[in-house]
Amino acid sequence: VEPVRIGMSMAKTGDFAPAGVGQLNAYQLWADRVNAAGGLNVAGTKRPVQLVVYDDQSDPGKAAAIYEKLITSDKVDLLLSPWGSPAHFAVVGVLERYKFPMVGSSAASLQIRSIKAKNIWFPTSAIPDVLGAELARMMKAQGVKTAAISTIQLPFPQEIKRFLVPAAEKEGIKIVYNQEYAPGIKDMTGNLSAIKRAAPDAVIALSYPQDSILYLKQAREQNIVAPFQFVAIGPSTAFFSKMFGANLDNIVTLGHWSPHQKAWPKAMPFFEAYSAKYGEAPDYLDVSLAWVSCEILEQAVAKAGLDKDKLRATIASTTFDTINGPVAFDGVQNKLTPAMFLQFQQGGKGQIVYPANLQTAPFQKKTGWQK
Amino acid sequence: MTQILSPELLLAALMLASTYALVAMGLNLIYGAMRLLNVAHGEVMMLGSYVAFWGFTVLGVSPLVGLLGAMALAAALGAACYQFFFKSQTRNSAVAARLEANSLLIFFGLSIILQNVVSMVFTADARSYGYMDELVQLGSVSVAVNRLVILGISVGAAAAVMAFFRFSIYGLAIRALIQQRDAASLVGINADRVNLGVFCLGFALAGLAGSLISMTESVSPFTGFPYTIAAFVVVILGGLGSLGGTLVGGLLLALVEVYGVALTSAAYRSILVYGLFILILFVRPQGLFGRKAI
Amino acid sequence: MPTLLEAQGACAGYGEIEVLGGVDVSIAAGSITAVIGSNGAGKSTLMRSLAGLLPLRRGSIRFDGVDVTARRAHQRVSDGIALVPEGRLVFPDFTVAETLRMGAFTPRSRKGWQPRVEKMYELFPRLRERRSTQAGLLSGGEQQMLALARGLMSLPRVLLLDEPSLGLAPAMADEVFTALRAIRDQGMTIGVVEQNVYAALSIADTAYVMEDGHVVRHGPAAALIGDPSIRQAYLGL
Amino acid sequence: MARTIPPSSKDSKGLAALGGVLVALAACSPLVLSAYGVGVLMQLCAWIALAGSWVAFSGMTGYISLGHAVFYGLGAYLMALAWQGASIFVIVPVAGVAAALLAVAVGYPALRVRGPYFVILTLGISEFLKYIVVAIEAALGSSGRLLIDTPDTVTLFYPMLGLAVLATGINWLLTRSRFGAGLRAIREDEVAAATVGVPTSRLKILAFALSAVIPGMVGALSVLRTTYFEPMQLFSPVTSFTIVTMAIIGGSDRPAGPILGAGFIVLLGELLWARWPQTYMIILGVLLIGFVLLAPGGLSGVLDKLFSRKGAAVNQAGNGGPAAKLSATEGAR
Amino acid sequence: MSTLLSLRNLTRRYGGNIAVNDVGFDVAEGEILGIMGANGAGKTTLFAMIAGNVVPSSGQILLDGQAVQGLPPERINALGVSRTFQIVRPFPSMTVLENATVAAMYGRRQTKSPALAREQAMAVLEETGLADRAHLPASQLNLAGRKRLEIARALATGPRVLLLDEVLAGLNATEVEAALDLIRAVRERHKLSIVIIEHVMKALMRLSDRIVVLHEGRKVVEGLPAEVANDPRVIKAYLGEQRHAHPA
Ligand SMILES: Nc1ncnc2c1ncn2[C@@H]1O[C@H](COP(=O)(O)OP(=O)(O)OP(=O)(O)O)[C@@H](O)[C@H]1O
Ligand SMILES: Nc1ncnc2c1ncn2[C@@H]1O[C@H](COP(=O)(O)OP(=O)(O)OP(=O)(O)O)[C@@H](O)[C@H]1O
Ligand SMILES: CC(C)C[C@H](N)C(=O)O
Ligand SMILES: [Mg+2]
Ligand SMILES: [Mg+2]
Repeated sequence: VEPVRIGMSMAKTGDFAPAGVGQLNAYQLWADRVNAAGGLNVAGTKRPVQLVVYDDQSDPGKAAAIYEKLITSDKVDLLLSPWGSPAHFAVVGVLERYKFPMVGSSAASLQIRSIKAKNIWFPTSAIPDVLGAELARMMKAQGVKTAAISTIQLPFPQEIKRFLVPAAEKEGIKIVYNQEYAPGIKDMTGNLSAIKRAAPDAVIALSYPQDSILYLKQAREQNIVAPFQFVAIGPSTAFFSKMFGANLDNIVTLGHWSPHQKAWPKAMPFFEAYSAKYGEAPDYLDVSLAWVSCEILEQAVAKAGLDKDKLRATIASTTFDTINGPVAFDGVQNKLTPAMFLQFQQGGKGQIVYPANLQTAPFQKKTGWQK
Repeated sequence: MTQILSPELLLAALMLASTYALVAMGLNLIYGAMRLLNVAHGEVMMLGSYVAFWGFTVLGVSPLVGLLGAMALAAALGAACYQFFFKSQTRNSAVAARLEANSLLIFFGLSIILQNVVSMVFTADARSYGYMDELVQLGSVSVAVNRLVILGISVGAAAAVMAFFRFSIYGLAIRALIQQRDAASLVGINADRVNLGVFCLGFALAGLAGSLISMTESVSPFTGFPYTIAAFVVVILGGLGSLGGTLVGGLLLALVEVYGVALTSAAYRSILVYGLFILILFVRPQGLFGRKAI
Repeated sequence: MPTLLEAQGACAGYGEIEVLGGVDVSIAAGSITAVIGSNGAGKSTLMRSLAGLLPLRRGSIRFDGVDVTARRAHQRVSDGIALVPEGRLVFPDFTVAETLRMGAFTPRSRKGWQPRVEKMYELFPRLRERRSTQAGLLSGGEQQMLALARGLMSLPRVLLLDEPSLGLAPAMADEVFTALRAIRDQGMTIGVVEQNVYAALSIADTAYVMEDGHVVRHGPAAALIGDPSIRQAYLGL
Repeated sequence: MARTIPPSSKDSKGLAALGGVLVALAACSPLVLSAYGVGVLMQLCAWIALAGSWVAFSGMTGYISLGHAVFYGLGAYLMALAWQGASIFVIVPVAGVAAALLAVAVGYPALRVRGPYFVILTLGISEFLKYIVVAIEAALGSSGRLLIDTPDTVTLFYPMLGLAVLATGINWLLTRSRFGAGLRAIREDEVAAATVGVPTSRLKILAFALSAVIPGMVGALSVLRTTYFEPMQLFSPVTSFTIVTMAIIGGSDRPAGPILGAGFIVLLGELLWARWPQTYMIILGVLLIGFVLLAPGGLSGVLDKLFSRKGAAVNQAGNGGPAAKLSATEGAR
Repeated sequence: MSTLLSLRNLTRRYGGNIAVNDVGFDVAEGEILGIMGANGAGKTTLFAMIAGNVVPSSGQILLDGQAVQGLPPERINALGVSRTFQIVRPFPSMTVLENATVAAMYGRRQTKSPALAREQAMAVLEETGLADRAHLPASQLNLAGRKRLEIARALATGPRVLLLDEVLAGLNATEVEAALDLIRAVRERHKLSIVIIEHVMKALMRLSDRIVVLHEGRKVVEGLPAEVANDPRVIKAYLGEQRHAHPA
């Protein structure tokens, strides 16, 4: 039988590559398992799947061109998503132009929601407006009175900040430092010494992998001792654990998935399968989201087949069963999964620490850095 | 504004300045000696970083030893580059007139090649390691030892290079060569040898800078370009071809970066840096220490 | 007198053009040898070949009995051949002082370079006045003096001059010619190309006449200066 | 030097005819090509227009601009700001004019320096303006702009084709006009040029402004196709470098150069970039070096040599290109 | 004869060094004025100021009674002053013809039509004996050829005043003769005033209507060739007492 061809671009090289690799791993793992199980159920008939993967080199412009090529030249049957908000942003226009539905993964955007895009969905709960409010609530719950916010000028972090600041102020948290920086920053001494002087209870580093690294290194060097330190994007990837080891412990980050959550029976098996195949833990955010997007696609195709209109309608209206629990959409966004936060504890175990009803371990204060 | 005097900032500025100066020195050397703009400078640094990284993680060699390997590799690359790309060109006077423009394109080609070969071989993953990253207390400031080591080595290397050019006649010989090639050979300068030496030294300095920086920053095949740009800025600030100017340029850039950011916002870092750069070019195009009018 | 520098069957040119079509010239030790000829005859090309700036296509060049055909210009300077090229070729950014220092770059000339600079300033007082001016800003004639002085700084055994009087005021040109004679008398060997044919022939011992890439006449300078055909072709008489 | 011998009118008629056929073919292509094919063709036209405009300034004057991305980015930015606020028939020309104004504003001080200073200065200015836009966008709280309901590719293709033709036409005119001759004199020796009466400052500014117009318009059209505006990407220096690479590989002193260079690289890219991006980039690097070293006249120079009946007319070194003379010329005395 | 160009108290300083010091003289229409002076006397600097390449520190340059000092070179050229460079600077990779064509297009002539400009340029090349090399790149000319090209290019602009800076240097006596004929012919045909700097004394004496002598930046003598040649100051400072005269 003819294979189902599924196209995507991935940041295999370039700035986002360290994070992109894991996502591609997830896709590959999924394709292997589907094929091992006899193929993808396309409205009743089983067909093998074949991935068509291009490298967008972390360049959103390339991603857009690739998706256009996938749709119009390669004529793929289905699409999977690229890594990160910038690339998702860039492909939305293409999806809308060709009315080709795609389940997104490692991205979230209010702007995409506000233009009422019809062909993309975000399984993540990290939609910035919700996320900002929840983060403020969590800070309050941990007794944070003052906070410093440092934000990179990229879409997703900026959107979070936009909602975090008013939400935090509403919770009575004083923002003692609030600055942005452009991508490509090489030294944070200035920012961090200002933060240190302000001595806040919480530091919120809304960063992207490269500058997340910079923050962690220099925060250790300058000995930033805030008990609540939030760093995203990046720390949820295996790469960070390898790089920072125990210094990563008790850093709060974005993540609404944990293999330790008993309420999601599929979670631990996925964790184990992934770890077995790739020799490292999956990213608790992007990799698991990528997997979730595969699960959604798989279940939708089983119902609707490959017809784009049917598929769109199905995705928009079905509740899916995933490693992250049930997922269903309202417009572009996941309406079931609540916002959650993750913390690495005791040598790199990813635990959900918020909200209380879903937590897999209680929050722990960051008490210091290893020398 | 007590923060201006804060020792953290001062130290950060100094350390950044020393790195910038070292990074820019190799670039300026090749420019000063041959009027060649090495846009692949950052990529050579990147190679140096990889040497130190692999040396440390696979062979367990201290980066302080690995940097010798990095310098050797970079120098060899420089030598090859000169032999294959530039030697014949500098000899042919018809082509030599365009050499300056050509060098830009050739080095650009080289930088693309290096980036992509490295990312094919080592993948695009960012790599880093920890070495001498214990913190020490200097008065009220705590700082990682490796940063101090970088500071020390950079200052030492810069001083050595400058002393060499200041006190040996080769400094003059190099300058003679760019001004009038035929005349230089008529006073007995072996252009090929001098050029080869300059290439090796310029590249080796890039390799050195790269291996040092790898102690504090992660490296990926694409980390070079920002350094090239920084080096350009430093070199223009100080004056193309002026080694002393490079030091001042490095310091200036670091001050603007560290203090500018501290006083305004990190969001304006690039605007400040490029703004200063453009301003200097408009007001004093030859740089602060450039010798000649444009 | 033994021959110090000689070209045999020298052929050289640029690109497709062959300028020298087999030239034989020999410069005797301790003499002044002049090369004259009309515009484009190939005199400068010959000088460049002798100095090693331009490789020979055929033929050979011997210096002090040794074949130096394959040696490049910088090596020939070390051997003791110095050229003061046509068009001066000064280092525009170097000051006069730096240029003179540079003139003594070869190992054999490094020793005692400082007193030699003083001698140059005595020879060309104008250079002393301008010693911290960049060469590129000097007047045409000042540059010519500088180029001469730079050539002398390398302590050559044979000094080749391509139109040394070009752009010099008459008084200055006279001084240069007088100086050349003086240096020759101290034992230096000199080869000189000149358009100031009369002056050149007056100080030279031997002379060659080039036309169209070939030597058409040669002999004692005194004989040539009296030759009616030479007078008509080159002296405008 | 082939171009110094005036092409006989028969030759230029032949060329014009060939060009006409090419344009007609391109214009009909949407009838036969897939949407993707049209997209590629549109991209090709965009690059031809960009490289062509670059040649009109840098190729002619020898002032190598590494800042053309800024004009492209400006056009894109204006479109992103004004999209759905005004008709594209208004926005695109306005983008062109705005780019020209920017070029005048920037060129006025920048064109006083030459050689490597100019090269790096243009790069610096372009980065500076990029970060200004980033800062403005950040201050507006915007983080990337999505453009919706943009025209489809075929609709965008025709104006882009028009720009490519325009850029090529301008270059063709330049090689045989008084203006062009003045620019080339500037490239060769600016002091001497001024001394024989060439109003160097005015010509340089004019040429710089002229060479900014089309990139501004190309940027405005391009962003309609990508539907996403993000300053880091649209003002990326890579665009400038790519333009230069295409111009050099094609040959920057003949009007056909940008077409050949852009065509070659776009074709190569189509074959390789999606699947083997590194290989593509490596080949690109090798080609760039190869052309600079071995065929400084670029592809058009090579073709000239192959087809020139008077073979000898082609100058040995392919001549000038951009930057016959980059180095500072000595003071005007 | 009416005055075309006049210099008043012209001075140019470089730091502490005064290259041209308070120099003034007039050039009449159709006149050939010779300038002589030792090396570094300031002759070329004087030309550079007249042509607009160098801005005078003080003083005036009047063309038809109108002050032009400080104008950019292209404006001055448009008014009819054209110079050659002592240290030649051709457009090296353009052909000889193109070199002259640009001059015809942009100089005082302002020939807008490229075809016509080429014709004018070609005519100048014929006149200056470069026609057979019209299609060679200028870089392939030897020094004498380049000096000719300097003249051709300056002429192609259609000047009223031609400033020639040591264009005879590097020619032997016989060649100088031919060049003198050329310069005279050019003056007649184009109705030019010519100011010429030369170290070749004999030539200058024969060519010039009047001669100005500069010494260390100052004008020391101005007069008819015969007067100048016999002026003791000139002999001492410039010609040298025991000079090798050309056998005249
Ligand atoms: N770089 C060059 N490229 C091409 N041809 C050249 C070059 N230099 C000189 N020629 C040609 O070689 C021939 C001889 O030139 P050369 O300079 O040797 O003559 P010369 O006797 O020194 O003349 P002059 O008295 O003018 O100095 C001339 O026809 C000249 O055009
Ligand atoms: N830009 C400058 N900076 C400093 N000094 C200069 C500059 N230009 C010229 N000079 C000096 O001014 C003096 C006059 O130079 P100029 O070229 O006018 O002399 P000249 O009379 O043409 O001499 P020559 O006969 O040797 O060509 C010289 O001493 C020269 O060094
Ligand atoms: C929360 C995540 C979906 C964020 C995503 N990795 C991004 O780059 O924007
Ligand atoms: Mg000669
Ligand atoms: Mg002079």
